[in-house]
Amino acid sequence: MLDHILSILIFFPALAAVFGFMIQKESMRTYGVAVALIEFVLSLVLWYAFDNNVSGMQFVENIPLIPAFGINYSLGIDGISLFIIILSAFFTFLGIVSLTDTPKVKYMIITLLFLQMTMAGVFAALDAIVFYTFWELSLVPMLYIIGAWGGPLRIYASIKFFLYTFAGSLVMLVGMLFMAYFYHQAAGVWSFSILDWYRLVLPENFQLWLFVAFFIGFAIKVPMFPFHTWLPYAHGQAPTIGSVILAAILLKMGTYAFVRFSLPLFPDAAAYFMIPIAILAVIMIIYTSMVAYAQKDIKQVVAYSSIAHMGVIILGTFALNVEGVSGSIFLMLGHGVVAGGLFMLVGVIYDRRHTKLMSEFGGLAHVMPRYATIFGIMMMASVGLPLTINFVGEFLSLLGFYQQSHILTLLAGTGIIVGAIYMLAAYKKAFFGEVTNEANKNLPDINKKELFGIIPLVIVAIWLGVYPKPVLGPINNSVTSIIKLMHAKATTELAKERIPDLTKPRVFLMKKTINKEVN
Amino acid sequence: MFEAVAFYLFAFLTITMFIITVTTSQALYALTALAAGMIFISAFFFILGADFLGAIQIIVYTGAVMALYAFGMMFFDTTRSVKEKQGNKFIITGLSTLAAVLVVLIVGAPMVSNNIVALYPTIDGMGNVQNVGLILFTKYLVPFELAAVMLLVAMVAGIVLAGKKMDRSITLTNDAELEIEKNKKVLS
Amino acid sequence: MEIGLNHYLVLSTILFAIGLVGVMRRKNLLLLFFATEILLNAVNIAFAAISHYYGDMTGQMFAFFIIAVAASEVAVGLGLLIVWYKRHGSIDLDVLTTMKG
Amino acid sequence: MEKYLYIALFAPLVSSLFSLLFTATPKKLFTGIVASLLIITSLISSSILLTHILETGEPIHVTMMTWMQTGGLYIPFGFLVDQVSVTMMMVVTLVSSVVHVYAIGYMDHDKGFNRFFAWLSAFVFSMMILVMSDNYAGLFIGWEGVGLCSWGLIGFWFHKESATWAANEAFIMNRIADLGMLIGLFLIYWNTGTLQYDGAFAAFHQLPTATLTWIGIFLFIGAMGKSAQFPLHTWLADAMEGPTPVSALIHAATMVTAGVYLVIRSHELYSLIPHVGLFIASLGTFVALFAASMALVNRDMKRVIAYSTLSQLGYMFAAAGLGAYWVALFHLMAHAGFKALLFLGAGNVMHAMKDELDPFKMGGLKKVMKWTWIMMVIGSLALAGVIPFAGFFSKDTILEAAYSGNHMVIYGVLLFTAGLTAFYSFRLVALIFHGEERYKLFGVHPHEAYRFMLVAMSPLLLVAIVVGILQTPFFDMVEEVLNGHEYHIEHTLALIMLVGTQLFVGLAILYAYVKYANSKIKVPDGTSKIENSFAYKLLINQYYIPYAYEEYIVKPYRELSEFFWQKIDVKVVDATVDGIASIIYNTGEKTRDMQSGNLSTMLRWMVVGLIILLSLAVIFGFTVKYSGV
Repeated sequence: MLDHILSILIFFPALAAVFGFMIQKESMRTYGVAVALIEFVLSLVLWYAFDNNVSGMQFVENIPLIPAFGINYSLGIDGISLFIIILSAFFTFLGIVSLTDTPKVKYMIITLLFLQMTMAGVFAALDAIVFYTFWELSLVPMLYIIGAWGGPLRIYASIKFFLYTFAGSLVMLVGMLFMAYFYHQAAGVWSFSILDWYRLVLPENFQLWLFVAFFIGFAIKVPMFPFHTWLPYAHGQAPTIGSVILAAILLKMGTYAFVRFSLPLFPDAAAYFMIPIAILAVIMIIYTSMVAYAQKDIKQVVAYSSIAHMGVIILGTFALNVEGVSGSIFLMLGHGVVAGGLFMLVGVIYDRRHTKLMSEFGGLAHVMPRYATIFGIMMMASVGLPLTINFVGEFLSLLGFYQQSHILTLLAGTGIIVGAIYMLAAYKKAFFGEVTNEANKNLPDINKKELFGIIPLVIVAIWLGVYPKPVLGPINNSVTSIIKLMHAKATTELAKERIPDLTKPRVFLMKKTINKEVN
Repeated sequence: MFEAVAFYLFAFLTITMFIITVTTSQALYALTALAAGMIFISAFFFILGADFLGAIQIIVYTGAVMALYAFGMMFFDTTRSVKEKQGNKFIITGLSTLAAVLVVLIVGAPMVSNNIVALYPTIDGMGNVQNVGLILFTKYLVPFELAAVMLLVAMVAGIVLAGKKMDRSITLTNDAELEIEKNKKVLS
Repeated sequence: MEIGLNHYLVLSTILFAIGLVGVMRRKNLLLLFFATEILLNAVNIAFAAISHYYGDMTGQMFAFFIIAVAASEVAVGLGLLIVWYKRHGSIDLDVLTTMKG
Repeated sequence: MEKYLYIALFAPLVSSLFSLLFTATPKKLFTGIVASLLIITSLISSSILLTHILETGEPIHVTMMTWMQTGGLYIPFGFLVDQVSVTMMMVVTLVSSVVHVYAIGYMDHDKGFNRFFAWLSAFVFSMMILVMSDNYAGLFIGWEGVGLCSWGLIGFWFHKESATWAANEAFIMNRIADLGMLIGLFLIYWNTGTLQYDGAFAAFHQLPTATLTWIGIFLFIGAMGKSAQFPLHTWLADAMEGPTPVSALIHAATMVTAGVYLVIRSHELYSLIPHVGLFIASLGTFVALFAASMALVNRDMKRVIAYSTLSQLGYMFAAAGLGAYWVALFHLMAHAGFKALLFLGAGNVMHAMKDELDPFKMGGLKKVMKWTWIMMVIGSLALAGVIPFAGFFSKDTILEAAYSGNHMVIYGVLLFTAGLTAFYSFRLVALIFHGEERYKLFGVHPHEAYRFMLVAMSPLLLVAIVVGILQTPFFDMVEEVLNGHEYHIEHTLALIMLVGTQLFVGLAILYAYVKYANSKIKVPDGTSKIENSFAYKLLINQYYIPYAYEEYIVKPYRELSEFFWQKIDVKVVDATVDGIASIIYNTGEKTRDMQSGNLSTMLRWMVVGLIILLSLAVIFGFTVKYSGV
């Protein structure tokens, strides 16, 4: 079974979803929870069977699909993708468990299960075409979730979400085809296998163009400034579960793809574009944090904070050293847990009041103390307090990038200030003060079902903040091998300089001092 | 000299005829002018030494096609003048001229640069019909047969299409009957 | 005054232009058919002329096939026209707008 | 010994978690008692560790587990108990034990009783991590942790707008400084390859001075925020919105001294870069004077004490900056004792006066609150630096250090500030406890605090009185770690200085009594001449700095945020995206007309298309022909 566990992970939920059509409406929730639980347990089995000491791909499956063009159904995971897969199964489970009284709950569960298939597929795929297929397929359930269960502007939001990301991925597809063509030129055979592509050293000017093509696809998905505007609409209109999955997993596809494709395939281009991308990331962090501060809707605050956090992830990824890349991957998980949790929490209050405007609230800490406490913990995790999951990721990402640029890191670091500003301001508006609105006087505190959804996230957020080692270890192994590969493949001086050589003993002493950079 | 005179004469006649064809508001005039133009064109073929083609032109166009049109027109109300309300004439003429010039340019370019090689050269000492036959039944045998089948199919199609309900004429039925018929169709 | 290939090509161009004008300004389907015949014949002249001046039979062959196609087209086209007329009582193009997007 | 280390560290955590269980329930007395007992356990363990250190001089160093490990980075949860940290542990656990017990009485009627203890113990835990950690990352955990708890405790009465505002202000100001500290950490890591104290200190010697200077500056920025140094000082005064025990523990004794602790801990770094040290000392001196001047006129009892804290922190930084690390630590210790005492005394007064804070509305409380009066007087004497109380020894040594280092400006300013300190401390005492019983105008019936609260305060009283005598043993203990040396000034000169200083201080106290203890003092109504003078207005408005921050930083930030959202994000970025989409959409709308279904029109379009294609063919042909291929 372990040989095919990835296929099982991918197609079990899909199969279950198909069977779900035959299940009666009343028993659908139980069915959904059971399926999601099995899926989650399977993902844990995957973790259990995962060999932490291997840095390469594990559980590899390979079935030729179109041999003439080297397209294979090829799966495999390493330390980078393992945890995101577990996270996606985890969130699907929690999402279904904490599903509130949604209309047509049966179809919602079926959609979620399909979504889980695509998410597992994206992160397990080792073939560009398979990757692309799942990447695009993942849009469909999300489109459906936003469009069918969303707010008043749902059609606009879902179409925007779909077309925007779809347009980006088409550019990416062109890039993939070119990549395969270049591989064909170099090796004489067609291959879409990512691992094959890893071995290909491209000339720098090709790398630059291909990098840009992939970048557009990924950047829209992340979303990076200035391609981010679909996200607030999508979050604003999506139902709670949609926002949770979108923030926790779907956004990670973009950053994951950066690590999986952009870095190892185009090390020279990555080094070349490092500073411009970092500048974008810094803009993303500061600008969206400020925009978040101006928001009136608490869900939009969380949505914009997601963008800001994604900026830190991008920064860590393009640090091009082990510390930064590991940190960014860890932050992907951290942000998934925290932002997912925050969206769930916003959903709790939305279910009670059917509004998300902060001006409608105030003094909630009096009437809902438990809710306020949990929200406070998640908020502090989001702000990146030490001993919470986000801190580890943010710290490592910034630490990693500091090697590359002092000033940009300093600017990005202001994110921890502005991040605190909008979060605390939002918390103050919603939770502190006297209860002024009559409608809030008798709100029930968070109930058991909601607690069941949110408490595991709180536990994970703190557990991985205190003891990140079980996750950070495998990530570190895989990232180390990627950085080694990148350094070996780098052809330009710039790339050789920016990507550390891990085979040599480490020399600490930074090459450029702050004074130099200031001058 | 004779050739030049003949060319210009027939050129003038053809152009005139065709202009009449496309401008007149009387369908019958147009038909007549077209038939005349077709015959004049065959003159060019004879001048160019393509005797067989000239013969075909007269037989097929003036004999068959024009007859078809003539019969076809019997079904229509050709007595009224055709209404012509068109927009900008300059656009139409301009577009036409431009397209024509471009076609000439494309067709003419290889010839100007003289990089054209005869694929199936004419064999000296043979008549045109012989030449045509030689090539048509060797190199172009399959297209020729296909053309034959196509003609057959076209013939059958023409008969089937036009032959439906030959017994009744729309021009002779009145509007009330047509209305009833239309409703019937909608109901069914 | 020798008559060269260019003369024929110019003639062909003029005829083609006339044909296009017809195609574009005719509203009556039957007369539209006439215009297409002019177009085909214009091309035929060009083919025959090229064939003549280059001593290559291919041009004539093409003209030959074009005539065949034209004949079939007229047969089928007229048949359709008649059916259409029977159904709608008109062959005016302005009435033929069922394909409006 | 490791056992005691862990007990000392984790007892507060257990206490916090225990109280946390009951946060959502009504007041339960036992949470306070259990929490206090656990903190006292921690105090006892710390004392055992102290005796161990005193006996053997061997630091205890344990590594509990790995925290982060990736690439070349290795950060463990490691704890180090040496002479410096054990001092801090004693200060922290002692003051927090006192405050815990005191708070049982003080928070008696508060409905957030259990929550209060959860936060307070969590604070102690964070503070213990801060002082016990053996690396900078661990220090940073505690650093942020105390910031969090400070946020929770300042905003403890979250129904008050001012309290939550102050809480957020404190947190955000601290975050600004934390960024500096974080950058300092990054610099240390990338230059030395480790964040462990021992490894980093060893590597510092090989680094160029420029790098060390940057590290020193960034770490000090961190210290500035936590210790509320100028220009990040405004949060401390506003933090007085929190319950008084919190002010005593966090904003007087422990958290605000974390910055000083950081500088002392990094003394190996700062002794390599004396120019940064001088800057620190100058800033400290400036803050000492600056804060003291604001305390002179303030009409809020707690704020006066807060400014005096600020001023004393300035003293500590002055000492640390001049390289007298052990003196700074000693003053920190002494200050923790008497300042917490003052705050708790103020808490008693507040309780008695039904949360009245204006000392002008009190007066003559001596009669009803004898014990509090005694404690406040002793605390003030210690603060003023009157012989033989704690403040005298520590402050005098700072002055000596400044004098012997030939920093006459610093010396002079610090001396002058000592006078100011004496004045405002006793202005407060005089206004509260002496003179007319003005409170009667407001219909309050003051009463002495609970007996056990007074008993709980007594250890602090002891510290304030006797800690001065311990100066020499303390020096003996820490000199090994801090490479300190005693300051010897020529005997007669020292005597002259001593007498001069004492006279100056004494006169200041006398003046304060003469001016404020008489019966002519009325509740100021804003009409008197002095209240309309420029200097008074400047001082009472805190040099207009909070106003300037609000006007020139907070407001522009808010407006810029609005601008970014409303104008840039919605009107530019999103509008561009929608614009592209609508261009495509409108093109479709427009070209729909082409599909009129009219064959004639379509034919015309066909011709247009034909022309385009033909043109392309021609152009392509020409390019092929003339590009030489």
